[in-house]
Amino acid sequence: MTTDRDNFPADPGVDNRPMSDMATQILEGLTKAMLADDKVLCLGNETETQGGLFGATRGLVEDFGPERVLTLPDNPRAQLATALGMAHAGLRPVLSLNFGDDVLGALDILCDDIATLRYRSGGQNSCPMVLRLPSGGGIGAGPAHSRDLARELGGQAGLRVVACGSAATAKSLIEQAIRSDDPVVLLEPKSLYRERAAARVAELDRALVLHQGDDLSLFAWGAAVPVAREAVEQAAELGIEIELIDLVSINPLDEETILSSLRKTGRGVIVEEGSKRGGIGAEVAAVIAERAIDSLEAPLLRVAGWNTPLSRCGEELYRPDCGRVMRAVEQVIDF
Amino acid sequence: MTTDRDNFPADPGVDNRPMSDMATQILEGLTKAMLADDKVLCLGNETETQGGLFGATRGLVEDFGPERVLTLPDNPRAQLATALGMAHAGLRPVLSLNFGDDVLGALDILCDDIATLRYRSGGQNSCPMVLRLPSGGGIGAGPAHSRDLARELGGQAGLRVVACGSAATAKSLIEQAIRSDDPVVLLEPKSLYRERAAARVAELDRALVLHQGDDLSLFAWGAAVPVAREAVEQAAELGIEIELIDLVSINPLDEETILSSLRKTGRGVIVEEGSKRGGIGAEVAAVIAERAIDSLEAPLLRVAGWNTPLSRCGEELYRPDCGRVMRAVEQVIDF
Amino acid sequence: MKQILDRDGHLSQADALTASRTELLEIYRLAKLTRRADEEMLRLQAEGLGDLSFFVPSFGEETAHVAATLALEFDDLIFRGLRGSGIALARGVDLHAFFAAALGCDQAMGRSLPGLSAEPEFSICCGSARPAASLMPAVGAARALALKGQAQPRIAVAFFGVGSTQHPDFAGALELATHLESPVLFLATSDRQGPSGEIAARAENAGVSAEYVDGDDAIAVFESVRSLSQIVRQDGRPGLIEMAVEFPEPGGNPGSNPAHDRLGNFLKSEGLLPDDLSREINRAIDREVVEARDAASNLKTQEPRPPSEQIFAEVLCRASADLEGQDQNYRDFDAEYGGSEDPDARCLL
Amino acid sequence: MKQILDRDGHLSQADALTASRTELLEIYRLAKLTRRADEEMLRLQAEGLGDLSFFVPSFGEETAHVAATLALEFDDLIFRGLRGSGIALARGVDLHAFFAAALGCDQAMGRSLPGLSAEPEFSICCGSARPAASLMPAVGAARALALKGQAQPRIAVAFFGVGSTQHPDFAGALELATHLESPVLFLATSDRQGPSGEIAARAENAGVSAEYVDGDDAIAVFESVRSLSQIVRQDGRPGLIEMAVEFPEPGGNPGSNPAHDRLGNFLKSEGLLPDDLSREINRAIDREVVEARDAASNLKTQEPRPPSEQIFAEVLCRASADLEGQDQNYRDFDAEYGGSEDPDARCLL
Ligand SMILES: Cc1ncc(C[n+]2csc(CCOP(=O)(O)OP(=O)(O)O)c2C)c(N)n1
Ligand SMILES: Cc1ncc(C[n+]2csc(CCOP(=O)(O)OP(=O)(O)O)c2C)c(N)n1
Ligand SMILES: [Mg+2]
Ligand SMILES: [Mg+2]
Repeated sequence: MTTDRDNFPADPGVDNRPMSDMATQILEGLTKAMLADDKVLCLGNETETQGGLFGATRGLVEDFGPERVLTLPDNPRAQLATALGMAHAGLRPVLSLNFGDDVLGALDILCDDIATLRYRSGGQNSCPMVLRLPSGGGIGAGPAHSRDLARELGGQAGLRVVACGSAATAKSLIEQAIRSDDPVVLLEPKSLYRERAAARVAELDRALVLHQGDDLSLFAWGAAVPVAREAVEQAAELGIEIELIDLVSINPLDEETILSSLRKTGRGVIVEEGSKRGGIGAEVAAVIAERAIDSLEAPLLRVAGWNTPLSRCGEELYRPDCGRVMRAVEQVIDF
Repeated sequence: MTTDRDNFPADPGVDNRPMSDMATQILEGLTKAMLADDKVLCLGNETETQGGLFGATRGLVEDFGPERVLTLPDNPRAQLATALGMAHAGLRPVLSLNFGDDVLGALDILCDDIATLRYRSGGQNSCPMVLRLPSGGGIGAGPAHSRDLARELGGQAGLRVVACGSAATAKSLIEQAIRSDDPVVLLEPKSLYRERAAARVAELDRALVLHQGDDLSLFAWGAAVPVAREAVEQAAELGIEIELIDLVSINPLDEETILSSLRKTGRGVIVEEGSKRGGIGAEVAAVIAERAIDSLEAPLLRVAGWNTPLSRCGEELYRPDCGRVMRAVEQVIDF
Repeated sequence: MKQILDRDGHLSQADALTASRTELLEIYRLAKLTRRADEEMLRLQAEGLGDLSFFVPSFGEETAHVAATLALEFDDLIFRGLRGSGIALARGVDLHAFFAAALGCDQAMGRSLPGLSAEPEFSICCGSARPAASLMPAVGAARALALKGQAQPRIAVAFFGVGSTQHPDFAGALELATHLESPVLFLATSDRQGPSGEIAARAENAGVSAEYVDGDDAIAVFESVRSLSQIVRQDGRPGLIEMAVEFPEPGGNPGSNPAHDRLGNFLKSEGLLPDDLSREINRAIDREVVEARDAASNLKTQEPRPPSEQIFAEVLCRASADLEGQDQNYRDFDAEYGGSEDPDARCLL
Repeated sequence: MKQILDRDGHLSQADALTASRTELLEIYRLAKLTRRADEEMLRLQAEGLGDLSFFVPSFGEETAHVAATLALEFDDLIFRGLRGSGIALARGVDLHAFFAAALGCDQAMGRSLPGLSAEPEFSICCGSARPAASLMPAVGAARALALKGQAQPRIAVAFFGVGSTQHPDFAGALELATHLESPVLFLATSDRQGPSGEIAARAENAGVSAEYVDGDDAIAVFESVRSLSQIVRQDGRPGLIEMAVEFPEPGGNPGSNPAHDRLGNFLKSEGLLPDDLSREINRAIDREVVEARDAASNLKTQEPRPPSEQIFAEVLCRASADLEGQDQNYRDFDAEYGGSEDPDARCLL
């Protein structure tokens, strides 16, 4: 049985498509984009062009052939640089890595060469590429394969960073990421690939209000969104009406949506999969402390991963869960 | 003429040594550590072992020989991995890069292999190394050679990150970094290498209160410290007593010093060299919003680099200056 | 390709054999033991116990790993990646520790992937899960071991497979090793169906003395590692041995094992492995493996997750205030909400 | 090492010459022009104008750069690093634009280091300051250019020096180029005093057709680039030319220039460069360079910093709210505090 979490609340953005999982929604978005524009091509190592470690490119090479679903050497630096070169030559590459963590050895290429290209060239060159990063924990992959990468990539000028908060928005986000003239990192939480939902529209740099409420604003993105949803339901049973915001875009941040919710509720909790220290949750808190301090009636709490590496064994003890979110909600409400 | 900025205010931590510049203070710290412990050795490419791009290793290879001041290939990945291997074999390597930015292509080695080694091994292995990173702008080196790196490295579990806020603390910090059993990144602002000051003691994970005041807390680190100092003087002339905190340690963060200052003043401004979005300034703000909200009497403002790459031409327009800090101070005071 | 035992287990170069009878029997036993231990690990993985989804067995390369490890000096510093069960077992890590580490019931609490545990008493460094991640550190360690002031001439050794050689850090490691004149021994297992001797050729090209060896020939591996490691040790320069092994086909019979059989046939032909000894070895292995597996499984079942204080330990050399705060926070939470083992049950309603 | 003109400017292989007289004269003129332009840039650097501290002249390699660039098709896509003034000038970037870009008075406002400007009308990509950073992107671009649907067979070309070949991405680029069968031409300048032909040998080893050429012989460079670029174009596979040049000694006389002289001697011996033409060329270059330098310097003096709104432009394809906010903030600040050009004067007191 699947529960249709992503259709809650009933929302005009939801279409009538049957539910499918995040990998499938991404595959559909990729397929649609490749059909619509023959400048779009998919890149990755052999695993990624032969279906993908998480299944989001299955059948693609059979449908589009090995020129448009192009296998690259197993070297993320070469992969990123290839995408950059192809963009220079007018294409719109979509590069998939096995694990988002693999980008850590190529941040010079991503953050210096790719992200700043438009700026450095005075708008004369640009790099419209999409980088698909399976992100975060949830599959027991240990500390080196479980980063959520919002921390490392979310504050890089010139780089759009977008996180799928559920299967529902994945198709819409990847389509728009491909259409964007900027380089876009799509964070795909590993723990959500098998979640099922009906597709809905999301905008590339607009946060989504997933649930309205007057008592407290809950800010989440990526893998933290389903945890936050659970907390919204639980809180409702306690009579606490939570407004749930899926940030969707990490960079740029939709400050207006964040602030207008906070101004309405006066209370906020931030839920974040990655470590607390130096994460993007801090940026959300800082924006509020800077621009909405007079609306703030209680401490802004962050429920996040611990300031430790993520462990393989017992990783569920590391990642924020509904119980920890509820505890923060109660603290803020009771303040 | 040199002004003795770093001795202001008169402070018991200041010794009677003559003033010297940051490069010299670092050299003295390195020399002292190498004399005290023959497990300490210096690594870098040829530029770094032959005096250093910024002069902090001059004469070292002549004093200690090429085995203890060891030239490595011009490949930062190889350099970091060598340091890790040497630590496994019981040494305490100090690795100097030409530009801090050069670490961006090796963050997998730094953040996965080095930073988490103690944790992954259950405390059975460790990597007591020091990574010296010339950081930030100020020398017209353009967008790819001017990052301050606190953003990328400041939230990595297992990695201590410390920033020199002046020549004064550099010697003390590098000595302690070398003595630490953890991997320590030392951020050395490029713009401070030629600043002169008398040495003073700083602790590795303790913020320094550089000036006491009751009206507003100013938080800064690295290259932002001298800017903040200037603002303290200017504000004093306007009758505003600023408490100036040099964070010193980016990770771990000395939350208690930050909070106790803020609780005293009720107002805060954060000054940060790097881009605002997703920087460490956000973390400082978030800690306050989480733990001292009831003391906060005004918005917490951040004066930081713009959310853009840093330009070569006109880079002084990008980096926070005293005028911008004063504007924020006035806004917060007048709130 | 260097070979001392032919496919049937006949000694083709009698004078090349320096390993003692005891050593050869021990290689045989340890190779069998490793195979059995990996099989049990896969069984636990299939049962879903102990977060073992990323465990990778070393089927096909275990004989080479064991023979190579026994040919080294005991305090040569070993770096390894995934797929190296035989290395630890050959160094003397006992089966209980082996299973406990994989299931996260040891000191490191399964923080890292299975098979990467630090074994300082056995001069084995904590491994990394990324391909090629151990190669350049091994070069650095070797350089450090060679520095004057270190007592005995020790070398560093890195075990890896083809995946690592496709990573740019393999080339980086070769270059680094020649640049630093590091006494490091690279031990690569390759697929005998794949390109022949290519890894050794790349090493030679980069100025690293290399040999291409039949990795299913335990004696050839042992002798090559013993002699090249001595050269590396004495001359203070890097070496590489490519050991070509037969990997079982995916889904093929994991029981068949040409490398075991080859050595076994030789030992039998020499009268060193009578049938009853062979049976006794198999029985003992079976008993020990099952007992160790069960002991570790029991530990894991009793304490399926690391105790909460261990979450916050060993991040830094001494606890920082933020970690102490998070630890306290976690304890308070458990106290308040009952600390159920099922995280879902810890939700409020 | 391939050579067509000997050190004295005698043609050693007459049949190897396909360049026209006009082309040869143009190479000569452009090499001289590049040298002069770089000299003026150093002068500006010494005067402290225009944030030029990271400008690097291409003394010694300018003739090779110019000859190579002229041997390519005009729409072959060029990637370059630091040190490539001659490439842009040979493609037709005018001197005003050249100085303006370096001083930050063009569209890109000197955001990047000097010498890295994008010149889309001349099929030159915005360069990167990091060593080897243009190599792998050139391979990717070449692959894209070769994809069906692209009209003319264009190739991608990467210029670089020895520094780049010491970076692991050089090996990565060679591997990538053979893997992708990319029509990319790598053009490396090496030091003729250094190891001879090593870069070409590494390329051949990696399966990339390579030539080792006397880079001070403009004709050899021109002919090699012309013929290998055609092979790369037709066969759709990578090539590399190592061009060994004589770099002036640090502090040596920057006026001496064996490559210019060699070509000049040849042109003279062929009656193509009478003394009055030679003088006229030098005079024209001098005039044009000084005029362009002064024009750009004037622009820079009038507007020493980028206009504030340009700080926030072109980060993303459309301005995001945070950038608009920072822009507004900056304007308010200027309005409030007078917007003095001297940032220190903008302090309140
Ligand atoms: C950049 C990157 N590519 C691929 C992977 C997936 N991966 C993990 S370990 C491994 C192979 C490791 O190679 P090695 O230990 O040398 O052994 P092999 O499997 O080749 O025998 C791979 C490909 C990864 N983690 N990161
Ligand atoms: C990792 C790193 N090492 C060194 C430098 C300094 N650096 C900047 S450009 C450059 C050389 C670039 O090489 P290349 O363009 O190929 O030309 P070469 O100077 O060798 O002629 C170097 C060493 C750097 N920026 N980063
Ligand atoms: Mg142990
Ligand atoms: Mg232009």
